[in-house]
Amino acid sequence: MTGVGEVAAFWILATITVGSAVVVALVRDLVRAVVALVGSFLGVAGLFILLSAEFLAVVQVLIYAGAISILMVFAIALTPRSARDNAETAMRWLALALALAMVGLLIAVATVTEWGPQAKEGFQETASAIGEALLNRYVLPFEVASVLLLAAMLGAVVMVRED
Amino acid sequence: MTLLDSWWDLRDLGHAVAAFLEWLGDRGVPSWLPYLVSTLVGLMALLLWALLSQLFFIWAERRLLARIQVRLGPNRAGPFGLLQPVADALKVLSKEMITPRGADKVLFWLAPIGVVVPAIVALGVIPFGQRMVLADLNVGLLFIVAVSSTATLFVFLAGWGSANKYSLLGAMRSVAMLISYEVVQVLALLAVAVFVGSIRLGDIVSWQGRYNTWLIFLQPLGLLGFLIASSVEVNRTPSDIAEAESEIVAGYHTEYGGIRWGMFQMAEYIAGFVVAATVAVLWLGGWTLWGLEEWVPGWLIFLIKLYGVFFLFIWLRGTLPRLRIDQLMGFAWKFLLPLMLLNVLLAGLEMVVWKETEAPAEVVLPIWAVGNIAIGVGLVVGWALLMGHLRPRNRPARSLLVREVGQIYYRPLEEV
Amino acid sequence: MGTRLLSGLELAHRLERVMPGVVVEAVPEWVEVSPQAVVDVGRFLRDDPELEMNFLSCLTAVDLLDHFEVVYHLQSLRHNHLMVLKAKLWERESPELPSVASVWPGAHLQEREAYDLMGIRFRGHPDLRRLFLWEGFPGHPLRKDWLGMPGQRMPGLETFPGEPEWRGEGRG
Amino acid sequence: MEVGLEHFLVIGALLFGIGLLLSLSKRNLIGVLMGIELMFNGANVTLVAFARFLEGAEALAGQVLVVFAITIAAAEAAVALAIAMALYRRRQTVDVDRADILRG
Amino acid sequence: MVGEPLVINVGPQHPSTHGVFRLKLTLDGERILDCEMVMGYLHRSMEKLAEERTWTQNIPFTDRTDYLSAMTGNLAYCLAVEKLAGIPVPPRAHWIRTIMAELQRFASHCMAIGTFVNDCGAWHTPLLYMMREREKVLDLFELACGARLTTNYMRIGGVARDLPPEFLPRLRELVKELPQRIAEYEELLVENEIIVARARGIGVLSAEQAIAYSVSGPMLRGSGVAWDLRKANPYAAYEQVEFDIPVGVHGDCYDRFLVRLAEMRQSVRILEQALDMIPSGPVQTPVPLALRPPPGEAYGRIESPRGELGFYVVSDGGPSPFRFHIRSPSLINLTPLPEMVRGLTVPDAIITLGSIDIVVGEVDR
Repeated sequence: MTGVGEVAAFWILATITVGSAVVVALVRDLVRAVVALVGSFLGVAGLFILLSAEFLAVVQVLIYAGAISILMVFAIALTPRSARDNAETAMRWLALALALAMVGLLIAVATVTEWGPQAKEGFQETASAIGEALLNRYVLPFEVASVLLLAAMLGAVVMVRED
Repeated sequence: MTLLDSWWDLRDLGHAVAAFLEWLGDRGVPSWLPYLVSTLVGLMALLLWALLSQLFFIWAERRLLARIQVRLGPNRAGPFGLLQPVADALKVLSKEMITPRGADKVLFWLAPIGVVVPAIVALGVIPFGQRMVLADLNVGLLFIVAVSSTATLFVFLAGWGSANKYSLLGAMRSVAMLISYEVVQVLALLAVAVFVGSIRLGDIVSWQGRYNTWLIFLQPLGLLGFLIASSVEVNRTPSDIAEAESEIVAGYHTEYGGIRWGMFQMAEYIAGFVVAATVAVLWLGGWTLWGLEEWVPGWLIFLIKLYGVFFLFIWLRGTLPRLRIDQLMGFAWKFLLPLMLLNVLLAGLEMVVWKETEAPAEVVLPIWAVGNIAIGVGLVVGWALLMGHLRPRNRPARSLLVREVGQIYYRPLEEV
Repeated sequence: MGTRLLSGLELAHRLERVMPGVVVEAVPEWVEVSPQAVVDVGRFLRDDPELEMNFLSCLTAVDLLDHFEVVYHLQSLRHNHLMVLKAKLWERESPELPSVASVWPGAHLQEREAYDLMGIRFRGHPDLRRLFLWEGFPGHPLRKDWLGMPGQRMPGLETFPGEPEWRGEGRG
Repeated sequence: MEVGLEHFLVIGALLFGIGLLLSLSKRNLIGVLMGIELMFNGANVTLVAFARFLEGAEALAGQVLVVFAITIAAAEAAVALAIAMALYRRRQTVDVDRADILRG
Repeated sequence: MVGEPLVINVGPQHPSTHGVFRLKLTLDGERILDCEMVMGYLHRSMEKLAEERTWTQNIPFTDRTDYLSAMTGNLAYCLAVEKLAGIPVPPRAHWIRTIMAELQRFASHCMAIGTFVNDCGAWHTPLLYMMREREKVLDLFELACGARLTTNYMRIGGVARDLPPEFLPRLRELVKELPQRIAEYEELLVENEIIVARARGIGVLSAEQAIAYSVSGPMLRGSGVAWDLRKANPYAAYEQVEFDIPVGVHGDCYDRFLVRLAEMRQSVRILEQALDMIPSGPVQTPVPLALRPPPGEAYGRIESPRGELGFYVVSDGGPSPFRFHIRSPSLINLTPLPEMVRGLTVPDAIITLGSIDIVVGEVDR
């Protein structure tokens, strides 16, 4: 990826993604945190487009930015005001250390490893290819995923049922 | 990098752009400049069109509603009141923007922007003419749904950030409705995708052009579901319960004034245009009109179809009362969703049969058209009967006429 | 044809038969009962099959300078007859009588109105608050001795006391 | 300046780390859920980046895996929020520290 | 919002309270746990004002209580004073009063139904259709008395002036046109699936409750009680005309709506008969300007478009009323509202309030 537009796009998107994620961690108001989270999701979608995975990008927007964020604000709205604080537990410093260690490890692995030859061109069209793959090679996981979705739906319904 | 490549694929805005780019290329400018120029030109064109159309439709809606309601409508500013929307826009621009005490200022400020942006972005994949599209994504159909769905979050934020209980109620309602109707909307689109075999909007239009048919004949049920679901999504009467005036004042934008309110209004119109454009592309053949597109500019045909669909929304607004939220949700889950599922199944079966028999399209498509229209009508009527929409409880009665006072004719409704 | 106005004298006889000593005065137009008995009288009038005064058409109070008069217009929908029941209250400062809201729920708002404007307390009313004026309004304006606001604002009227101060509650 | 696989991997790592921090340190169940979603996203970025940059016949597998990951994330979010609602209804709190009793 | 009741104020400034009236709703989500009515924003203390003015001077007040039905307000007050002072009314005046009252009922029901359907969420279309007919009625009022809304037309002992010669022909034209219009409304609204879905079974008031709560007018009749003062206690010329009382069966919002619609037809029927039966002659009994009715009291009541409108007047022999009480149907019809809306949702409460058809000027007076 060497084009000026692509490089610029990468840095802008990377800033949005990571910056929004940091805001999620810092902001105290849960609804604002969800807004920042959506920013991060959208940034990831942009990165997907940059990685020539536009189908995934659209799915990312649809599921994460469109559905999961809505579910979250809904849950926030349905719990009372006192529960809308986004405070940390006492373990925050330990968590921070752990997270930093994890990030350091991952970055080290990413940069130190020799990844071999890299493809220069992205995919031409992935939507139909993914469709083909899902219904041929990965049909079993596909069915399992659908069963999982059904189970999750039933579970959610049972759990929040008024009894 | 298919997407990035297609960004500047805006050739039919006029050959001017293509010529200009060619000229730029001849000058040996850096490769990103044509990119930027074509994108900017396309964006400006889209915004200009959206704004002018919106101004025109504010006028048209008021005049048409006035016609429906046996009155005249705005007729003072300019010929036929045509300058009325301009005056309105100036008024809106010059009004004070009030931020209520206790509002979450960030969210309150962010929400109007967040509502408008998705509507405009969704316009980017709409093919206005054969090559007049900002970005003909190969996932165009999904893109429209995905981008439109993000607007709901900001509708919620508008209601949440306003520190107003009406706004909050409106926000909760809009979220509840989105969750219900997005499913219906996607299923209706899915049936079309099954028929055409592509979710690129350009492919869908050219498919209809190739077979000289419109999908409205092949997918009437899908169109019905999509129209209803979209009218809910863009919050227009009869399903504007998120901003139901007679109940919760103005719903999520109760506290907004000035240009922020104008942004919500703009978002409503542009989202309406996106829906109308989707209908025109998917079900009404886009820019094609049985060969006439050779003689008439494709975008003109397309815009006429788009405005026709939008007129339908105006007509509905002037005609129908509003359902209650639980009735609207029940309608989505109990009525539309099963029908849409059946519709997808039907479309799949028909395509399989077509593929297997390898019959010519001239034979198969008319059969499917007649069959689908019949099945559609039958399913709607049958399902309505099954759901008990014609039970005696719902059958309208006239009041009794009596001559003597003092008697009591009361009977509880349950006994009927 | 038309609504028959029941004679007060006849009604007085009926009432005396069931509840001796309850009638204070009776003229052809109306019958006056003792204020403490209005609920019992009302229940009898409502339930008696021959009278069946099930519709409280109008409840109001009149300030007659030396006493208050609470007037009930009772209507029977089945028999189509009307009667006027009165109760006189000789207490000027805090006139009080039992509420008939338990007999005719339709008295609810009318009694609140009478309390608000005339200052008559209805004992046993489920929710006796002022109806039109706000709590703390000085006096009861329909009384003959309420002289309005003499030139300046009445004490207690400097602020509009209907709404509490906005305390900066959070969102929602 | 060239953008390569490593850049995307670093982004993925950062998202994962922030998500981990959130899910470990937040008191509110919904905050924890946000962290988990961020971790999902970090992993997804990594997968898609590998699918894009590594050569081989199975390149698309990365994207297919992400499709499954997103599906499961949606299911997981629905269930987690249902848990949050049920927890609130039973115990009047969504504080994960105070939800350590398994009795209903 | 689980376990956290939400209190919202519907009004005093709200599109659907038809004036400055406030409903304080306590909600769980959208479900109404409790409803409290707050009124008095339009309180003008007419009852006190009337004690300072002469009997005739009080007639304009009666326009301004129920400003959507001024004629019936005039009529009820004049009937009460005539009863108190024993003043006869010439027969032509009786008929003019009947015509005016029925025109007013038609106009008022136009507003009631139009705003009710508006509350159901229609975007003003039925309201504006009905406004069209109401305009014609108001034009007739203007012809007769020079005012459209606050007519101040009736006088103690008759009406202010005789009808102008072109009044009856124009009324005849209107009466010919109205049945088609009503048929149009019925076609548009009665079988409208959404209106049926919204209004059927909502805001139910049983006949027993309706009587106990002293509600009157279309609300009482909607609950299945055949009660109409025009029949039960005929005044003006109602004894000589034929008409039916429309009665609902289930006592819900939809039945109240149907009763109003049917009453519009009956009003037209009465007008048709009145056109043929109206006699000529004087229209007013001469009454001294400073009328001093003998000491006593009178309760005059009529069937106004909203229900039983009564005036309880007490005279001490002076030139102005000693006590002037308005039994306003709008106020008393509100009594069961909290009962009716408990357990329903906000939109249901709105249409229930709409189906009661209050006029805040009459609620607060």
